Amino acid sequence: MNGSQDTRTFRMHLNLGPQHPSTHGVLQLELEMYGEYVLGIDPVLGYGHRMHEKMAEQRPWQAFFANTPRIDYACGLPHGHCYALMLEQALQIEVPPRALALRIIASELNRIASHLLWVGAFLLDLGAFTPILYCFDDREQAVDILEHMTGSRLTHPYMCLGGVTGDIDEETVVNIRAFIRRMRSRFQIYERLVTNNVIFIMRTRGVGVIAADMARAYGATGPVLRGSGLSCDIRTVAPYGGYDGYAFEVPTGERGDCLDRYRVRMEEMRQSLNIIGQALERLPGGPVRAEVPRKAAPPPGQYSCSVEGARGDVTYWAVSDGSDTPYRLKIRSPCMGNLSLLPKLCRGMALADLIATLGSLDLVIPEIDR
Amino acid sequence: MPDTTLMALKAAGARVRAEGSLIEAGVDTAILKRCALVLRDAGMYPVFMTAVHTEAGFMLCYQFALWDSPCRVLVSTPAKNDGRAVSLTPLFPGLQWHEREARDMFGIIFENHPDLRPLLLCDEDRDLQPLRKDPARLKTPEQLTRAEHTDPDEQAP
Amino acid sequence: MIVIPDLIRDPCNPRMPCSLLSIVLITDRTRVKNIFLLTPFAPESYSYNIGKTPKFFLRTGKGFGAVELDNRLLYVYIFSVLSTGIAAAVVPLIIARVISPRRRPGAISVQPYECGMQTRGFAWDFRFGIAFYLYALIFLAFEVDVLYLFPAAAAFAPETGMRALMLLGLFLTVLSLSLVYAWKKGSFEWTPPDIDKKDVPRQDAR
Amino acid sequence: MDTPGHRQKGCPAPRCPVAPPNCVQPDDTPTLWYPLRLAEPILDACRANSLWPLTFGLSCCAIEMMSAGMARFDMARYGAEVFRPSPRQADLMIVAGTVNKKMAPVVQRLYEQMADPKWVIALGNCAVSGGPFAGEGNYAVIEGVDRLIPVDVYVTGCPPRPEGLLEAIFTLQEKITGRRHPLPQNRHPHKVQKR
Repeated sequence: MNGSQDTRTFRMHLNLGPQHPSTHGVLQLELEMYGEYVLGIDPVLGYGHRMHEKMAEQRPWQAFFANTPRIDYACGLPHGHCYALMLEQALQIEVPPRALALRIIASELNRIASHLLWVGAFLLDLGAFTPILYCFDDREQAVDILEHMTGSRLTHPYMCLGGVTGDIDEETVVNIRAFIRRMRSRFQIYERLVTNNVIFIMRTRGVGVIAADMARAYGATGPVLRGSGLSCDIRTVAPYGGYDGYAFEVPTGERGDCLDRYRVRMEEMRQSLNIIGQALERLPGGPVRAEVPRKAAPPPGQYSCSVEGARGDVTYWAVSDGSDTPYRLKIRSPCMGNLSLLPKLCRGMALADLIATLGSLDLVIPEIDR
Repeated sequence: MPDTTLMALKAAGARVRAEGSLIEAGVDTAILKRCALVLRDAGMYPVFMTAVHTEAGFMLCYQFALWDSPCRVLVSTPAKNDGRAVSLTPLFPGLQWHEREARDMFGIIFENHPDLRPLLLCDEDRDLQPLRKDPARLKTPEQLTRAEHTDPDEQAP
Repeated sequence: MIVIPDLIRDPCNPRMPCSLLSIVLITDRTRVKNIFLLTPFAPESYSYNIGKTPKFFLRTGKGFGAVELDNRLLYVYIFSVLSTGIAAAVVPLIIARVISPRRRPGAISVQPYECGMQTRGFAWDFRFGIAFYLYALIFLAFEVDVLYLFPAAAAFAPETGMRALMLLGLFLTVLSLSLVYAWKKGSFEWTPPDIDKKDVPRQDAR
Repeated sequence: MDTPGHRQKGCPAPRCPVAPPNCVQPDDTPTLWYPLRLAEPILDACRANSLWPLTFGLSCCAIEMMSAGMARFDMARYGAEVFRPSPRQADLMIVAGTVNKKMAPVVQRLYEQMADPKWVIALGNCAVSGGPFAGEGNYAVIEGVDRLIPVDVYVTGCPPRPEGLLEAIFTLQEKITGRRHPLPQNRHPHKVQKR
């Protein structure tokens, strides 16, 4: 409750603690409150620290593919994609075109599942319980397809050095096309239920406005940055892994408030459906995995690769000393950039708006803590 | 766009090597602040900051990127030998937590950092510094850099 | 003085739904001195000395019949209503204590829950903002509003259908004007403290 | 500041740091007031069918716990769909995810602040035994939440499928009442034989 020395100044110290429905994980915010308003925020991290970078230094290069889907478990495939691309760039391995396309299909399906999870959780924070049921209904469809393709519902072991671990048959292609049709028809439900919902608009319009230069100074990326009007999407700015062959727009918001971030993510889901559709039409034949050395030992030097995850710029940076274990592996977590602007953004905000802003940043806390 | 930043970096005295869209800049601690200013004026956002534990002490590695072009700049600078370093948080507020994490993992003390508290580790482990290497497996910086050293002044494509 | 709202069916006129009567007992230390019967639209309400076995006559313009009410039944009535009220409050507590397995609460489990963290300071000596107090006042206004519903319902007992709805609706709107007043006076708006002032933020939350 | 001395070994922390306060031991099995002992089966059946879990998602398994709570796997069929954020109103703590050393005191505090009778399900390998993070260089992850609080049901998997969590609830119901499905209408749909 309060620090007794603050009785004169009406300031209450409150913990929006590690176990709280709106922190989606184990983030702790130490709030200094004045009545309903938040004067000071001090995020405390580390409750989800799982030593990914330390583990990378004790295992061979390819063993880290087991960790990549567990860093950002809501959208794990881009992490594997980035790590694979970095290794292939280091070892100069040519990835067969079919593997590139399959990687893109899996990543985009994972992005849709992650955005659906976010929409449900965000509206649950704002107090609406119905949308999460619809979102999870759709998400189960996407997760079923991913489970069939990759073998697991959440931590997908699909990306590996030189390509992907499994091919997809004709039936999966039919399922994916059915999913695309069904998902496109579901957007009307979200339009009526959420986007045009007056209460939702009143709760999010003009709340948590992030200016473009502030977002840039703090290194915010992904839908948070695009919500503020900067169309920065690594899939278009620095295309990787065959993304330059697909035509899709990058949605951006105007004001940078919670509503714009919501619209950007909903529009991104549509674009992901387009990408999957294009990828299915031009799905090349051939092998799904290139010849790879048993023990990957990239020549000494530093390698970096960046990928557009569901939450922003996922960058893997590795230093190799020529042996088969990485000397140093750094994982750039997009949520860390997005969360670091919270203290400056939310000073003087009402608590309810702080919850809305926190939800709109789409944080996965164990990804920040790594 | 990247060419102008390349020129400015070279003017600031960095040993620059460009490879595709990745620019590696070796910087001494003295001119780190000036290089960072150059990058900030070029409108780059801080991607990450971390350290590598080598025999010659800690190598601080920053990466900056532009939001509208594939150019990425990798700035690497040695920390002072007693594990202290200059904090870039005044220039890039986004690096504040990265520097706190580097303090947690390596024990590097950043001068004029707003609040250098442990970020990820609990209070009893504040000085655990887990990412430090065993002395046996330490490598010298030369062993970690690319063998075929292309001519540093080669122009970025 | 005890006010007991209660339902009594009028035997002479069974079609009429139960009418809600308030029985006011004027009591001195030892026994009930006399009983007032508040009836809607009764030109005058009769009071009877409790000593004799009185008959209650309801004399109203609508020609109510006599209501035979033995005073001993009255005491049973009053006692049963009071006891059910108290029991509704206390019995769940007793059941919870009896059913739940007995285990002494540890030191931590007694402390307030704050998302799993240690709480700092005590809530008792914290001076909450004035705005919270205004919310309590508005709640009080509505509570009194509900309290007046009893006599209003008793008073409008003979009316049925649209007329009763309209009457009670009018009664409620008048009472909820207190909310409109509070709204206009702005006790619902919170004034954000101006953050830039380094010292104590403005305390008047209007 | 003192210069950070050089460490002999990369990370001397013990293989698995036990959390500061030792493990919370359950007290003796609580006994009921003797006349109510006859009503015990009824009480157990009621408790087993209204297990209110605490929203305590730590990492990946939290997403699978949410999927189990949603329409497709629907924990509501077994009375467990009301997720209470406050430990005061919850009687089942599902530890869904990795408990690390910084989170250990919080887990113990939440467990002690839950009212009796209470049960714990360790969901996922991380809660059961530290999972993929237990191992030689482990300086932060608690290897198994049963080092902190007494656990009733363990669910393996990384993450376990939602059916695994439902099976854990059946096992817990069996532990509480002695029968797999205390109330007949909750019988498993396609006639699974009694274990």
